[in-house]
Amino acid sequence: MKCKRRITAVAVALLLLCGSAWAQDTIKIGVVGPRTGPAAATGAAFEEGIKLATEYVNSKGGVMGKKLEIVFEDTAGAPDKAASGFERLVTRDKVVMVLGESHSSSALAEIEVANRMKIPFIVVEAWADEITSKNYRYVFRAGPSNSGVVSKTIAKWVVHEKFKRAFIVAENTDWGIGIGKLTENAIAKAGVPSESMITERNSQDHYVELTKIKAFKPDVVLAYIYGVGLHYFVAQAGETGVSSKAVTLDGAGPPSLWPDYWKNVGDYGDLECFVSSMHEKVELTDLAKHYREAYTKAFGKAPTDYKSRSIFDGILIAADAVSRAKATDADKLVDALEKTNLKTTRGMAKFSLEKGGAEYHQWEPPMLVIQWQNKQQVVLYPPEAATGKIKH
Amino acid sequence: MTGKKALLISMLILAGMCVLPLGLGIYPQHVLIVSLFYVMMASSWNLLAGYTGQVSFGHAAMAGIGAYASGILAAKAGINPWIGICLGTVLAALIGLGLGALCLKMGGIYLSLTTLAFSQILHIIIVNEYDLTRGTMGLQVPSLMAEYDKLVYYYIMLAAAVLILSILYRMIHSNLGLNFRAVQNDELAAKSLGVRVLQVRVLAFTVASAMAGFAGGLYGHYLLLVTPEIPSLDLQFYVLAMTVIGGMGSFIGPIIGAFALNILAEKIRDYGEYHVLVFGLIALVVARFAPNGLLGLWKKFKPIKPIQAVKQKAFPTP
Amino acid sequence: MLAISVMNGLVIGVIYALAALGVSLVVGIMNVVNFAHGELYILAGYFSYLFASALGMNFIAAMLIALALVFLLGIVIEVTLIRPTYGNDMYSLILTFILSIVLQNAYLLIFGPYPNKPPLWVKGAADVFGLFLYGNQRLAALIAGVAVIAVVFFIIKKTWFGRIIRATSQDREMAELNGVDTTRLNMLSFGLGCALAAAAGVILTPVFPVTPTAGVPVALTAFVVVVLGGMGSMWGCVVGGLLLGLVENLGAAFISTGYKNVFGFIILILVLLIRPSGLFGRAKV
Amino acid sequence: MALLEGRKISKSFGGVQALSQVDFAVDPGTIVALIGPNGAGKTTLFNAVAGAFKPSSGRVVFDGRDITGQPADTVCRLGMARTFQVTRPFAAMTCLENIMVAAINRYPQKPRSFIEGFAREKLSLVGLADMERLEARHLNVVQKKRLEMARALGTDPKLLMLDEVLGGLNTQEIHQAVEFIRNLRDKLKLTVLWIEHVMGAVMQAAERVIVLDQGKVLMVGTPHEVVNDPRVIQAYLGE
Repeated sequence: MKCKRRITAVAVALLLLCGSAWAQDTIKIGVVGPRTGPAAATGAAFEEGIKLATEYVNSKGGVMGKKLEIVFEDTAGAPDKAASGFERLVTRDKVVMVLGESHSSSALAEIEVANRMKIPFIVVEAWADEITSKNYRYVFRAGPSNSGVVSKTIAKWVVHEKFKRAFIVAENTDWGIGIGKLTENAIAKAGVPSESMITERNSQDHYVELTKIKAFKPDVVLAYIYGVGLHYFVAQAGETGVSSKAVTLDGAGPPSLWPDYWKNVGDYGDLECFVSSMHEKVELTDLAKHYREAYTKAFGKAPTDYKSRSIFDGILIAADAVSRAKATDADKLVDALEKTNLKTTRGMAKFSLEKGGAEYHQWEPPMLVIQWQNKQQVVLYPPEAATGKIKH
Repeated sequence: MTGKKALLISMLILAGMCVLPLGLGIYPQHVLIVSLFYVMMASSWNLLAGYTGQVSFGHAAMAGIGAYASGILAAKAGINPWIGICLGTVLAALIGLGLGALCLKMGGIYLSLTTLAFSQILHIIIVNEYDLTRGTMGLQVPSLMAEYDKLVYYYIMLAAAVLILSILYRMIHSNLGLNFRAVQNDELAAKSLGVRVLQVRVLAFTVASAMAGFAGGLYGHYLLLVTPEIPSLDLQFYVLAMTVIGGMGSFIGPIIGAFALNILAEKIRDYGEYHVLVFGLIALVVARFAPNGLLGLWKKFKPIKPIQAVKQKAFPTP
Repeated sequence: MLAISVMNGLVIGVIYALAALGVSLVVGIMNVVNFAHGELYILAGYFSYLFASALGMNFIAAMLIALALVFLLGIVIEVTLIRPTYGNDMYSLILTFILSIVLQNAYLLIFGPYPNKPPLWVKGAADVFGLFLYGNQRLAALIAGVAVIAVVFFIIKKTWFGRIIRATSQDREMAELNGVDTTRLNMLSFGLGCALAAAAGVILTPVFPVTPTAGVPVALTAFVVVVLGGMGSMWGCVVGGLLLGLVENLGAAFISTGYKNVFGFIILILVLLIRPSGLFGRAKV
Repeated sequence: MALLEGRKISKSFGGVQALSQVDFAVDPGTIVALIGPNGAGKTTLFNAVAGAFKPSSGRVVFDGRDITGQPADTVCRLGMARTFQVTRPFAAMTCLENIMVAAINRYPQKPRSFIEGFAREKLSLVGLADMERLEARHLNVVQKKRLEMARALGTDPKLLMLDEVLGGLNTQEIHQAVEFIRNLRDKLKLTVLWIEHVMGAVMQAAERVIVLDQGKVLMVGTPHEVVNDPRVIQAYLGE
């Protein structure tokens, strides 16, 4: 029983530590995301979005008359840490809802926990179709899905630019393998021949792979590598002469926007294309404009990584649902989420209720294809938003 | 401590452990279940490092073998997890036997290097064979029971830990245990007294590997998600640190180490991901200044037993 | 394909050999395997990044300072951790393993999880014999690696210090009887071993940036090379390193990219089965 | 027939010839001393016989069996037990456990009670009875030598090989020790092969003496013959 006393002691210590937080009456929402690991920059982007969203929501009176509090749990981009972190948010921090995530493999582990523990979970930036196609009642996604990005953006862009031969490099994760296969099928249907390769996302040396790619003579390389692995890939594609013949598309986006992108890739980074839901200058809604101003004021720089804005939207959707449900009961929250019709930075958020496929509980925000031209972002696709033409 | 007294105390502790989770919430229960997993891992690693003087860096890898073997069989072939865990245990034992026979004749340092290499190979295989293992994405495996229940898991893990600990206890206090310690103390002298050193070492490595495989199998079916984090050097480090801090070469040391460090890890987590660094520093200081761990320190500062006074007595004439 | 794989194998192999030389030196003299070898490699990378990129120093000066600092740290490690447990192989294994984890997490805390990269010595890529394009920095790394190995061989084979090292690694007791201060020699050779890790680090980090855990595969490969070449053998390191580099890259090109690092381990297991003392190793007495 | 016989045993280490063509024999029930100046190869011969390493050439025959190159544990199980010049006790084990290790490998089937009794008996034989629960590292050098002797006896050997067990004793103690070993031989019907650096001491105990010098057998004879042989005196004086 000594052990029990020790645990009680730990609990008391925890209580004292969290005393100030517990004294205030707040509504707690959990956020999961990688603050460490290969995509730790996403965690940093999430933290920025969280700060802005909390300020925004609380300045408008909070939720149900209480202040909104966000508890961030690091997943390190590892599914096991994600699942246990999710559970910890629910059992220890007693959050009413969880949102976030930007690794599909982590999200797929988390939706199981969400479903088991009956906690509403809004996935923000994990794209694998399976996340929503499992049709779990408690799982929503307010962000891109693999099939959505491929069918609405990437495949159409490949056709739009009249590429002849495509090479697909995908990392060995749920997101990479999934989006790689979808792309292969979609562009084959459009009559563009392609070849695929699976790679390790933490690999630092891509010379052998790039030699194989070069032998295929593609005019576009679709790289689905999330994390700093993309930087190595782009730099070495330049060194081996692959990028002088083919345009490279970063199919995730943020890695091309991270602060150390230019440091790691040097001059080889120019003319690289990437997917994004945010452009440096172009804004789609008033809220997006507000977001840019608030961001610039808070952090003294312009927002680059669009995932900070994705989590901002996610928190707004969650706070809106709690306010409308006027309760923290899971089932009431799900009902409220299903009725969401909210203006966000990326347009009107609304979840589809059509069961059976990946559309269930899914809201697909619009995406852009952008190219670095002399370190400036030029929107290439969709044509109605384009600010320039592709350069080779 | 006499055998009877020890038995009585361990029975009392066991009874305490049985009622302990009843008053606790889900979160502390989870912490206890993970602690019990580490008790099994640290105690069986201690059999190697503490009792036969072989440092294996592949103990976590063996847990991974157990977890993946059972997980793949259950998830892909629909085999009952309990059968899977048994098969995983056997597989870990066989791999332990093979690795031990391969490198132990060259001496302990080869075992350390080969086990390190083995855990790396295993990682590469798991990552590459994603069709089978789902790589870093993690393999979702079924639960051990129809209705997921933390309390039931707690009792399963407790029973497993008691089983492992009693096997270890019997082993250490048998002839085999004496041979283990003789080999650790002085390989050459042990050999000159008829101890089959290679056999003893390979046996210890095989048994410890089997135990890690067993613990890993159970752990995988508790987490419901088997990832390369189970056979990782990080987990290996936890096991090592728990054993070193608790007290290598003692039966209770690793048990105390496992509980203390795992609970401490949960506590430190509130301040960020520093617990590995903190453990590392504690383990470094303990390993350097108190090679017998916290338990050794405690023993050292206990009042000197009369037996130790003999040290000063003159040697009697024959 | 063949040509570029061989080229890759040579570049990587030279770096493997360099990293392994440090391990082998320490094993030969002290019979201690330093598990924190990879973390010292990384530390040198961080230092040269810090001095060159962050403080704006000349990159050669930054590299030399990094080398010197890691050498000194090696001496501190020897005095505080290795010397007190000297003779107990198991303890030095455990201590250096813990040290490696401590260092990894300290880097994470200090430098963050992102990769850091010292400035390139040379930019661009060169056309090698009209066969393929190759990054200039990689070519520079190859030349620098060969140069450092040549210097190490010169020191070991031709100088007075080298003679002492060779004598001690052959028969420690005899060297002691002949007046070699083995305590000081241990300290110096451990420092030198660490400095060799650092040399590999400063040469390779402009190509492969440093992250807190990037040292683990480097150290592992160095250990494989040492066992492959034979514990304590200098030539074994060079041959083993090149062999490993070539096998890995040819295997990756023609068999499987994902299993690149496994090919080396397969060779290791074969060597352990057929010739356990390694290619150039002395049979165990 | 001799219990132990060495035929033309040679051993070299990296070009250094430590033993060359050594022939010797030990008859059952005798105490045979192996003497010689420092570096004569006494311990090397011990190691080659007891299986610590394989001789470069030559044969070792023990109890009618060729044991050349057999590992130490096999040799031990055939009935040969040894002590070490630099003692090698199991430092972190108690004195009793030290001897139990020997006993369990000799009598693996016997119950623990028998093993403990047997080990205790050997321990009291060498006068360490009241230290059975003390860890061996707390013993002094003389006690460690005794412990090793008891441990060797714990394997119930036919042949006991002692490597300099008299170190650190005064004249009176040496005398007692020699008495002790003679008694031991008579009581347990042992054969003893005994390395001793100090010549005088073994002269009282041994029936035969083998003198080694520079890896070769200088002479074999009774103690009386040996001490009077000019070659032996030369070898020791020349040291």
